[in-house]
Amino acid sequence: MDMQLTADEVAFRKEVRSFIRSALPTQIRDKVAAGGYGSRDEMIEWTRILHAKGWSVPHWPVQWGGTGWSPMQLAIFDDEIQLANAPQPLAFGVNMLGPVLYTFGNEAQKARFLPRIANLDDWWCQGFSEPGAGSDLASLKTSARLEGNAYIVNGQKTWTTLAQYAEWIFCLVRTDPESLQPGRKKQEGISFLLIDMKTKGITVRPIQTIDGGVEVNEVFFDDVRVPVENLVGQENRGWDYAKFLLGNERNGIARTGATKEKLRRIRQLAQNGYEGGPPRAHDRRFMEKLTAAEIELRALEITQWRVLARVAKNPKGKPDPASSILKIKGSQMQQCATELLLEMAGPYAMVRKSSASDAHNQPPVGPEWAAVTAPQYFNYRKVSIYGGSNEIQRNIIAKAILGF
Amino acid sequence: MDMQLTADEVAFRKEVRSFIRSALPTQIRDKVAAGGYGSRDEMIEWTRILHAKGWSVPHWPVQWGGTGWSPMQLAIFDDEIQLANAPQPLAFGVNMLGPVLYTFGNEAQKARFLPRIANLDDWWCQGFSEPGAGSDLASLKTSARLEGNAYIVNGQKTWTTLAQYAEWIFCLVRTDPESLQPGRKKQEGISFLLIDMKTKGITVRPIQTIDGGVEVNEVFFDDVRVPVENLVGQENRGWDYAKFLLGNERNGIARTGATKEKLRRIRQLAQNGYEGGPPRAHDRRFMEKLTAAEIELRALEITQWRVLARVAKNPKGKPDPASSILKIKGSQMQQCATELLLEMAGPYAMVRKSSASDAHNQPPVGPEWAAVTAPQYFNYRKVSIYGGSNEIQRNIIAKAILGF
Amino acid sequence: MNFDLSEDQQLLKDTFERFLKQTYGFEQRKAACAKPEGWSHDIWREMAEIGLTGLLVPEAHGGFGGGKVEAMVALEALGSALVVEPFLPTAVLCAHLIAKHGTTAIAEEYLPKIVDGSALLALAHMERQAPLDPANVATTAKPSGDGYVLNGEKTLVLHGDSAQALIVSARVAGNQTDRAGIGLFLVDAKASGLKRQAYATQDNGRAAEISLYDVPARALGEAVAKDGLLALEATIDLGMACICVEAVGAMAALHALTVDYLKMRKQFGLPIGAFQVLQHRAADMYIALELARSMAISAMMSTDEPDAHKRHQAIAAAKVQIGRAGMMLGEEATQLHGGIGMTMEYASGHYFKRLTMIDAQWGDADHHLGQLARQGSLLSD
Amino acid sequence: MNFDLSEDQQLLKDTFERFLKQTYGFEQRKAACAKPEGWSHDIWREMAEIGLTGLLVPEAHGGFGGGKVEAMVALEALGSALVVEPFLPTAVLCAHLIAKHGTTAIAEEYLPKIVDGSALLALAHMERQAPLDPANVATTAKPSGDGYVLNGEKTLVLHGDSAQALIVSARVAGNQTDRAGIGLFLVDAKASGLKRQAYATQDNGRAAEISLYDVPARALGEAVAKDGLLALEATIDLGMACICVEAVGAMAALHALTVDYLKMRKQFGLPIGAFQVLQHRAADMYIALELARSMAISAMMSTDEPDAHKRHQAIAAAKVQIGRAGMMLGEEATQLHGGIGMTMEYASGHYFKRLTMIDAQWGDADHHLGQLARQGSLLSD
Repeated sequence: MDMQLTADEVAFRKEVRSFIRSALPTQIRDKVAAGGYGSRDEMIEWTRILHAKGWSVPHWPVQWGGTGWSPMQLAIFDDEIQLANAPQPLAFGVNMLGPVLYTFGNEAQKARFLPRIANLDDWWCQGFSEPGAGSDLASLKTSARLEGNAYIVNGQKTWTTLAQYAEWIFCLVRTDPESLQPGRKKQEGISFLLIDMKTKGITVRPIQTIDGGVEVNEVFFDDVRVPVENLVGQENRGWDYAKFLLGNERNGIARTGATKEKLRRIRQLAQNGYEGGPPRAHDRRFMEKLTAAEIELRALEITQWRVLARVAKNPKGKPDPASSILKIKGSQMQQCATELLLEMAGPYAMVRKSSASDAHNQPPVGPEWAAVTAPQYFNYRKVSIYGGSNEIQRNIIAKAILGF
Repeated sequence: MDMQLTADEVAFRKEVRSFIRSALPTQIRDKVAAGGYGSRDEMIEWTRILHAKGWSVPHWPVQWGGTGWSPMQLAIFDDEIQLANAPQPLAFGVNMLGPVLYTFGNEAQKARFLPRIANLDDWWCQGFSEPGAGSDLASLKTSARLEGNAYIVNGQKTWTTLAQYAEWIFCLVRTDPESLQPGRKKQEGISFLLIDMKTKGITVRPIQTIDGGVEVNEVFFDDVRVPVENLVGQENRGWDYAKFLLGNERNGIARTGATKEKLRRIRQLAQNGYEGGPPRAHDRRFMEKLTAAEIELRALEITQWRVLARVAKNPKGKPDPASSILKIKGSQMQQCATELLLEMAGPYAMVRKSSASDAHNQPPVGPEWAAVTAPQYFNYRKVSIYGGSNEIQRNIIAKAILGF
Repeated sequence: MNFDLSEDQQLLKDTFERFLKQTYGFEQRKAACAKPEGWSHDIWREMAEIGLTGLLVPEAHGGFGGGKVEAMVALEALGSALVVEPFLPTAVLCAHLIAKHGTTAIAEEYLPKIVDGSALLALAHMERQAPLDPANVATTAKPSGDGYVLNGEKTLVLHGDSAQALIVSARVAGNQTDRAGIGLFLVDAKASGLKRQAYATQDNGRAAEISLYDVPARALGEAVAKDGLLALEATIDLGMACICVEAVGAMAALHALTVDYLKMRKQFGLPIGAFQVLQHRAADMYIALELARSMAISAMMSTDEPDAHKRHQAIAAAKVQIGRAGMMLGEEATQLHGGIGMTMEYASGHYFKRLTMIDAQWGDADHHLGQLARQGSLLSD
Repeated sequence: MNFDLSEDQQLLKDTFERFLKQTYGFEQRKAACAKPEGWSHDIWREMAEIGLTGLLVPEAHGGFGGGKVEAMVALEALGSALVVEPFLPTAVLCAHLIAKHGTTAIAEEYLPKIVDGSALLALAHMERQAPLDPANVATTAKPSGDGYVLNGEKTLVLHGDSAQALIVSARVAGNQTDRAGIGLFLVDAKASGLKRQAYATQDNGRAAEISLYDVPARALGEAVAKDGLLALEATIDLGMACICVEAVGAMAALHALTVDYLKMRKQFGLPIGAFQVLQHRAADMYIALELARSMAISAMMSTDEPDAHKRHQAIAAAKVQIGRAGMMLGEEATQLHGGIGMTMEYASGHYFKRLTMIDAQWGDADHHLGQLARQGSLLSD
């Protein structure tokens, strides 16, 4: 038993840290540190910096641009990305589609798409959720019917993150309409399609979220023609690939590095009062809450290492059900950090900057960091909903671990 | 809308308070204040003091010794009993059996039993729960088969509070064994019997609980003969009487007066340090927890008044499902008070007085009040279990109020 | 003890609810929020017509002469409909201050206009160094001719952007944190030297930063021009009690919305409300709502408590309970709704945002808990 | 990073678990608790035979020479079986202090006896005016002849009733709360002037109040006779880490017991574990358990951290997490069991009681949280 990193791992962390911190453009770092996101162009810029270093898709097979790092190294890399306030590489291509393609795609698909994902030449989005199918994903209805050498896709996807930026979307579609009949398994009529967003018949409608942003969209398909070569794997086997993808999604979902960085920032901001008022650090109750959060984060971080150590011993195994702990507690800790920031802002959390032009013309109201506290707090409510809600995760623990 | 007591109610409270505080024997008061219970003899002594005043069964019909008080007056009386650290009159006779008898019993039963309950001539206990039937009470198995002019009772009851003191037990028994068959309603074969504890074939086995006390028992029935005149109401209709009884049980279940008195005591104890140490009142975190408890208790108290005001308008109505709120929150607040006491005792909560003789021979270890904090904390875990567990109460809210 | 409305109060409640049902549906509210000022003058006029704006104005000045119960009825309805019009600053805070402490001239000038909806007022008392401490006042008032001139900065002035006049706290004597020497003054919003920076709040409300440079002002009233802190604190307490009631209206509506959604939304072939876990969550929300309602009633019924300490304790305690309940209900409603609860296209998120902002307004639950813990027992006798 | 046991450690674990399975079932434990001393000398001897009592004693003194991982393995097993024998004071606290700081004479006298099970020792450091502050010491030690005489009172001395010798903290210089000038001394329990009042603890443990009146004593070691506070604090930290691990053993056993009960116990025709609400409660308990386990590992692995501040932070943080998790699991297990969980005839209540006492021992979760909040960030680099 040993909770220390090896000397090699320490050296690796140092190398990664030093590269990321020197290579990350300052304006991107400051944006992320303040709770924002990189713009489309900034995401591309940063991904290409990583790609040039060979680090844009580190967990992929070396053949397709991966690094051959150990699970621990990959975890350190993730952690350092988060600690540096660097944007995480765009998950839809890098973490979701990429592994599906190199595992189940044909050679032509791999050659065509993987390099473009690694360089963020194609911005991918994910077409899984539908208005009637949230946690019950397999009840999806978007249909794809084969006509000659193309599928004709009709239906609607929703909660499609950053679809407004996307060149491509990977979709679950129903290729066997009979599979929804009683007595059939609805999972058995689903296929996995790659769809060019420029295809005729696709409409994207932005959904404004309660943080005031536009992160998600509805995507409508009206007789959209998708060449048959864009089918991944076999027809009606898409559910298998989706499960594989969703299993991968739980890796790194705890985002302990990002939360650690947020708590650090809170402690630092708490040192200064605003306009002559007392610093928050004088408020013992607040500092105890912050300390309690630090303790819980530490507990989560070690738990993550423990799960990782198990996974590292059996890297090809099924997703560890204990990763549901990471999802639940990780989302709670991410939310906890936004709650502390909100509390720290006090009444200044109420202020809304309605547009960038306001921000240019007017001095900030309240401490500069306070303006984003409420939007962040609202935005982060999503993390206990998406990727399998925390209720679903508890079901997983009850069934897969506790044997109910 | 008016949240004040009327002048008459204020005068009534004053009268009740003044009587209780002057009539309550000091040694009983001190015992209850310290978190203990009156002994059997003390309970009898106190009940008879109340009875002499005409207040031992205030909510009963005047004919049977009741007072004719309004629901608000009855609530004030309850509150004052609790605030004075007086023992509550023994619930099994006064609150449970009494109303069943004067509502469903025959004249002979009323004349025979009610006066003896009012004067605590008979100590009653309750024979409902069985080892296999907790929250699912109606699945009880204790059988009573009619033989000539007597029922022969066989089976086992459990969690029978203070059965060791009892002269009588009222029991739910299964008089129609067929009612447990599939397709039948198990509620329809149950009868309500009154059983003399001295009858041959009854064995009481005490159960030691985690607070170290012996409050509950198992009661075994082995061919126990119960004269048929001890059947209450009709055979196989006992479930109706039990539901009536359990509905009454939820009244006053919040015990806000008792919790208020406990919080008051905590605030007072917090003023003094132990052996030169600092008083707890200097610990801001503790005082904030105490204050938060006071706020929640206040919210509960007003909620109780609101439910009471509704009940007062329709006193013959069914139990208000909102009383489930009072049960849940009332139990949480009672537990919260014991948690604060436990926390206040710090490491001294660990000490166990193993017997009364220890206490006589030895000085107390730690502050005198600390010795009972852990037993009280453990004992009060029961209040969210008994009388319909808090999970059952949430089911009631979901179904009866929210319409799920 | 009696928690019923009188017949008249019930009538008033029905009137307000009917009115809001007709004029303040989700889309109508959206349209109001989209107007340049962030709310609708037309609706404000209609609110005046049915007696809402003058609800608390004494009958002598043409108002309805309503008291705490009428205010409770109105605020619960407004909270339930998430009304963004400037009811609180104009019709509650400033109407109260003027009716209770204003000179006859000021009362005669403004109260009838509040009743007919033509006056918009705001209360400017917060300062940046300590927005939650009304006794921490750096803004100064110096006598000048018949009146005063004010200098200083005020922050987070609710609806300060559209107000025609502001009631401003300013120091006439003493040091920055002295409780004595704080006066209340009436300032014309167009007065020279007054600048305002308008902005929206997270819940579709509006506010402004106000800077005052040699701004001419009148004393609000003779007594409160010299020592206005107690009047200001009573007004803030009244405001806190009002937003507590408003929060209860919002929580009740949000809870009903959530329960309906759970019954309607299907997953895995069942309404998600069939899952016991979600039923119990809804039950816990209901418990929180009912306890919050009790405290909001208590807060509002305490607004005319003559003992200022008792009054503040009761209202601050309610603010703690409501703050916690509001956050809990907002977060749980969002979680139970899933994705749809994250969007602006559905009502639950708007309730969540309003409840979050009510907690932040005039000090959140932890702030008041911390203060109450220094003030002795809250237990009644 | 590696959370596996070595082969030897795994062997040790199997040995301890097998031993406890055979000797420490529910009824066997009950019998041990019923003995006059509250625990069983026979079992203690068996514990010595399989190497438990000498686990942390250096090999040079005949012990196993185990380190932190071996301690972890033992304590988890002991916690899981709710062992009441005096392992912690004798085999951990005093063994550690003597091995690390004792004179050669004392080490040679006591360590072999700890190994063979014939010595029982206790650590007497708490005083009534501030039991959680080891630097608050009023007991005095004055040189006398070759040794010292002690005067004072010690409280809550775990297993102080049966100990043959006590290690006592006493002041050789300075004021009552000075960090300097606190020495550690070895006292024979039969020495003249030493009185003890024995009592049971809530979890079937034993303790004593000790009073010292001109009691002859030896310096535990030359260095720690003058300034022993750092050694004492390190020992308390070790003790806290050990009870954290013990708690994890207890929590895991309690959780397993609860899950089994939910699967077995039927109500309304179904195992109660079929109810989703109870499944989720069990899942939340599991999460709490696993997070607690992580922190207990971290605490134990930090016991030999050379930076005393870092060591204490890591261990106190674990105490917070374990305290909260232990109370949560204890309360939830009781609730989920219903009535049976309230009785002494079933194991869950015994786990609950032990976990409650572990939280209270050396300061509860809130106590340590309050202290940690004054000490800067806990975040690692």
